[in-house]
Amino acid sequence: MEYIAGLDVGSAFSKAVIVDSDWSLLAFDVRPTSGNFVLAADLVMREALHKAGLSKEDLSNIGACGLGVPFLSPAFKKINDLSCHSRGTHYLLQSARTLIEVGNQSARVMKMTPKGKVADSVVSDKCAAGSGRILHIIAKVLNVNVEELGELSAKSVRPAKFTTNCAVFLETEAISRVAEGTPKEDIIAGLHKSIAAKIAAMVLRLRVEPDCVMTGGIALNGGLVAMMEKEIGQSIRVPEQPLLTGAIGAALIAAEKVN
Amino acid sequence: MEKEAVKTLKSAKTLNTAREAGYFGKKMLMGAIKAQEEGRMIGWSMVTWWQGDFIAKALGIHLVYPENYGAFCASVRKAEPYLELADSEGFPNTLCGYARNCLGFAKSLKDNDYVIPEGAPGGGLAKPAVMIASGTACDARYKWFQSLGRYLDDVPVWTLELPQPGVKEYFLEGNKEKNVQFVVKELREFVSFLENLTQKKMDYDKLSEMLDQAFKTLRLAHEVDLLRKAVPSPMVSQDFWSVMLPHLYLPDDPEAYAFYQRVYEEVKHKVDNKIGAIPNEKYRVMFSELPPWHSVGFFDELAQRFGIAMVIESWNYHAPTPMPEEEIGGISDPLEIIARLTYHKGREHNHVAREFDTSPGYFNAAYLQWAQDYRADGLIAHPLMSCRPATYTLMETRNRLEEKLKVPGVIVPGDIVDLRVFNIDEGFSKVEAFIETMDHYRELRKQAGMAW
Amino acid sequence: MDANKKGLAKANEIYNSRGAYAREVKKQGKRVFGYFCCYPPIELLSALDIVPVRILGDMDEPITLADNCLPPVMCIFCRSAFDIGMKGQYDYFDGFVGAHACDGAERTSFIWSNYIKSPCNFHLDIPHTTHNSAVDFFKEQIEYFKAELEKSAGEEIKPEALRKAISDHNHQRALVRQLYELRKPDPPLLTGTEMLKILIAIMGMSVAEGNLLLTEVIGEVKTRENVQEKKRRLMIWGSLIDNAVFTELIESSGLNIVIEDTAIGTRPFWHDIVETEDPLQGVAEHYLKEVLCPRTFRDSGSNYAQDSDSRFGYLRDFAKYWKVDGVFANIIRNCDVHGYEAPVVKDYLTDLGLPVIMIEQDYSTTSLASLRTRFQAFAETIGS
Amino acid sequence: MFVAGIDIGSTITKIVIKNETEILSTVITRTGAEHRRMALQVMTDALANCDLSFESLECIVATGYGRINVPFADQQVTEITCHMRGVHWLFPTVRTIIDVGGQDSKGIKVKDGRQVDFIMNDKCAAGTGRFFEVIGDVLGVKLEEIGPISLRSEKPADISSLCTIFAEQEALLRLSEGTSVEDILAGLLKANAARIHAMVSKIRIEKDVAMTGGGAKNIGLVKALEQKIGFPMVLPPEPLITGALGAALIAGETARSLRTEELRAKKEKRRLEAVTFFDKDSVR
Repeated sequence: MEYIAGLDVGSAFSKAVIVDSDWSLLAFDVRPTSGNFVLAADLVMREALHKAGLSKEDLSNIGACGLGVPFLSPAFKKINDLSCHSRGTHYLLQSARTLIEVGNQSARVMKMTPKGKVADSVVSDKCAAGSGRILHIIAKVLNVNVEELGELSAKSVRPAKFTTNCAVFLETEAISRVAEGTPKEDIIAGLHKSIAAKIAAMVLRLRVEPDCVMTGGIALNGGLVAMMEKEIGQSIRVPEQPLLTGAIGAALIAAEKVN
Repeated sequence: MEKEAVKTLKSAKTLNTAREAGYFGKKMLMGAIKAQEEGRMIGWSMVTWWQGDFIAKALGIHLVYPENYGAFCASVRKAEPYLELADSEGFPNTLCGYARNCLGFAKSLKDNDYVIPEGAPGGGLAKPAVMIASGTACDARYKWFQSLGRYLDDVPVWTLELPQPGVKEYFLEGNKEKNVQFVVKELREFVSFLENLTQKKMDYDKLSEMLDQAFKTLRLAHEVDLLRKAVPSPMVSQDFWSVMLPHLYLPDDPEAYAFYQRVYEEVKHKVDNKIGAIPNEKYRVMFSELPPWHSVGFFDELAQRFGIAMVIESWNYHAPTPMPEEEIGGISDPLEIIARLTYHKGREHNHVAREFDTSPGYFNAAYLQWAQDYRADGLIAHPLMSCRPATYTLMETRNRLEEKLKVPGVIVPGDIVDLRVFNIDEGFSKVEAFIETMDHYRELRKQAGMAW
Repeated sequence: MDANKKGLAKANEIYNSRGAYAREVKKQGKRVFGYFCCYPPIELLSALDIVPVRILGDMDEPITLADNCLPPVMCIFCRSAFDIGMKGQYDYFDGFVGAHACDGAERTSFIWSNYIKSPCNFHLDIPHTTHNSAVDFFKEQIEYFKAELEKSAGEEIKPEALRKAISDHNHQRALVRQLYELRKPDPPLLTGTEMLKILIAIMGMSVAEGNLLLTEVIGEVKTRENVQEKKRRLMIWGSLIDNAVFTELIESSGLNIVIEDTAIGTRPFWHDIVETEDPLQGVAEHYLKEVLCPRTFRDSGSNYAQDSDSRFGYLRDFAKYWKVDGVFANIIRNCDVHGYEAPVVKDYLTDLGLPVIMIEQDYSTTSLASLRTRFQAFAETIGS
Repeated sequence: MFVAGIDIGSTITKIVIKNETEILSTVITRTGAEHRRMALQVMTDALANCDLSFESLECIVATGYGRINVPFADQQVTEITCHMRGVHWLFPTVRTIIDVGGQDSKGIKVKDGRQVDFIMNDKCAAGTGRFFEVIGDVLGVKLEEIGPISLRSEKPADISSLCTIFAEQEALLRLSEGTSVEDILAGLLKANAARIHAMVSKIRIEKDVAMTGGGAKNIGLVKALEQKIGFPMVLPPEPLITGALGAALIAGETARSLRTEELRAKKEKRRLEAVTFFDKDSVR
């Protein structure tokens, strides 16, 4: 039996999965990257191996994607991000044909072939305004957990309007809104609205087909997903582990290279 | 991450003749410096697709090209100070990078009493006696020279007219002829304007000779384009961007013609012997519009990593398709010949645009034709901050190619002046993912029973 | 719409419900054409009793759909206009008149016609210079435009109908200039915001209705006593402003807008069309030579000073007769033609002793707030 | 005669109380969300410092981002005018002022004590104090340490992105590549100085040049800017208060220009209440 590890070393989180040659997912681990890719990659993989009851020596290959890959040792086979997310999503949801992956840095929309390959893709210009990063910033300002954002926004009556796209100023503007007495709910809803609009435009360009799947940290944000569904006019499915698609894809593609 | 190392990547080029092309760059530079020393009349000219060049040259004006100078300053990394100067002069930094480079240089020229400042890149540009602007394709190309009045005070500016009708309007009865006749009238005005300025009379025989020579060169340059339809592709964009200089700026120069003969022979030889420009051609890709001059080696890498051959590119800088005989035959007035040549260049693909029911006819229609002729698998689109008008139609080109011909496109932003915009690693990963996309669309084309 | 509303109230209502008025007119069986910028000769439309509607953007609507066809580096006004077009704002057009005014308008017109189909579609090419042959060429293009219109209307434009349309529009120009007269007093009898709403209103009405509205407004305004307080008097030069939120922001920052040299201001209205024997001659001359957008290359004077003077002398007159204290050079980001001109205009006005504030803005109501401090500071600057 | 100027910036609130000739009391505190209502507290503290009663203030001028809704101010003036006045009072020879605040940076041109031109950048956080706060957080460096540390750099790192969010990212990358913190900081400062310089150049930089705002407290930024400009700048003893000082000076003029009963009328309208900070218009 072969064992393969897949890593997704992102700017915010590092994820690792272990799969065997039958492509069954044995274990995974997720932890903050906190600025040191090499260390994070090492820790997250070790933890995953530990959970799977395996050791580094058992691995016949390691696939890796994400911002941090260029800094890892050659032992980690660099695999293209988009391909990984597409394959990983296909693994979790075979019916997926459109993938909306919103990471910490940017948003990516992919059209997928039935085999889970990238049929077409559009990647947002590097703008924090359309990325998950901003949600963390705002959550910090409002001191709520990122997890709560979804349900809070659902309560909004009158979503706030922001006068800037710059993530940094959005933060301070949110502060002003708080001071002004704008309810948290409206601030969050307003933010969700602008992010959803930005991403929806990308989705529409690809003329999406069902099933439409959303992954990445903010896929856990029900409020944002709901708003996205409204914007693109169709329902969105979210896999149980929306953070893992990159790592899984990396493992699967690496596995192919072994066989 | 050493920026220099990562950010600029020279291209190896696949044609031996392409490596010779640098000679013409030097020839232009030296020619300008010599003309300045001899105190000959210098004209600053936009690229006018030959509309103004022959006429000015025939009257003894030595033309230099500020657009070209902008590219030069950028490639030797000397543009920054000029850009900053233009900035501090109050010109929005959203304006064309070539223009801001030129405005900054002109300011430094004025501040130095019109003596070219020490250490100006490539010997600098001498104060012109005239500026030849063009409204074709881009507003910057006449507004920029107009605003140079701030620094060049009394230097006259002539703006060449060239109609830009919509596709439907182009085919309205008689419109095309009216367009051409307008250009002819304008060229007559232009000639008398220059005759007054130079106190010379136009030698029309000389002009005709230059034209004959130029037509030969342009025809040959076009035939090289035709050879490139072969599979595997005998030459690639990296080569074209070197060999385009002579036909764009010096088509009337016999040396240019001789050069293209050598290029033609080399390419022909490769076609006949099925020698591809790159070892294992897997994907045939088009490129629009201006390349990242500082990193053309990027495309060598694409060839090496993914087997991508850049088969055709940069429509605006190609020699035009030959004009039908009934249009050009029997015309003796050199001004009318020039008018028809330049007008044709911008309109040459209007029939394609009509066929595909899309607009505009320039820029994007060419790629719809080429995708078929060159059996293209994809398009790499390269939006530029410094040349926005050339960028305006890129996304439309991509949309139309996908919709009408099932040829996908990928957008890799960069710039021709600001080297920092082009992130080469991002470029690679985008193209890497694009490979899967091209595979997918190949399938779609097969299902649709298309030719390639 | 409330049919009893008159004058300012009516203008206000039409402004507030963009498109609603035109849609109603269409219900009454009239044909409605959209046109880009102030270069297409709308007299030809009026001559066929077609209602011309000026295509504008919406500073209040985030740009989304346009992102797929027009790159972000493009003039944001054009992107916005196209964006709301894609969103159905202009789905009632019976025709679309694009124009080669500037690169942005031209490319947008082309791509517009790829996506937003209307029964009649014409793209008007406009030469870049004012050379005589350019005027002739432009006249030829207008003749093609006329022919296409007649084809789609199934009737030809009678010379007398065209003459009438021209004089009606000339009358409209005269009425608008009368309104400008009413802004000469200090404080002006009409705010810049009111003016903007009126102009946008009439740019979406038949010329007859528009003239009626203008006459009502003039009647109301004439009899006004100082409706607003004295403030520093501001002239606006440059890219157009098509949202009252912007003018309100300026006028609540210690400034009164007294005149605006923009495409929704003096430019379309300042000069009459000379009624020539061949009416189209006068039309061509007017639009090419007298609509003063920097998109047209006016070659004049043998040196910088002379050239500036003959190109911008009219600004000196505006400043003199409207007692202008300062100038706001407004540049919508990525507007090249105004971008290249701005430093030159600034030179010229500064030499006249007029303070100039040049602002590049993103054509978005949400990004306006941050400009308030600049306008207040500018008011303080020219106040001190 | 006593007057006060209060400058409610986006990040820091400053107050100056002065008489005809000298500054009697200054208070500087963070503005931050929950602090905004403390502008009242700040005023009270400032009065206590020089034990004056609120009533003894003849005139109060508010300036800065939050000037609009200060209920106890008699007059609002923009920070641009106030900075100019404050600096001119301190250094009459200054022709150009570079103010790098928490959320924007400005250039102001002064001629014979009058402001002739100005420019402002607030589209993005680059070139503002906020930029360095964010970067400081990431690199675990205190704001006030950034300057000194950066001066230790021999080889400033090359920073390609000025967008705070991505510069932050880039800083992290450089770190994990093993680039030293001082080189990263020096690189960031260089890039920001270039950005600020390019902006201020638009109004033509003329001697003497003064630098104010939080940025003036960042020695690294000051040095980097001076390198760009080509000569040293003058720095106020407390670069943060020039705005409030200018406001106080204007308050003084107003007070002198008004008759006693007019002043009394003003005072009666005045309410020593919390700042209802936000400018409603900008919410639209």
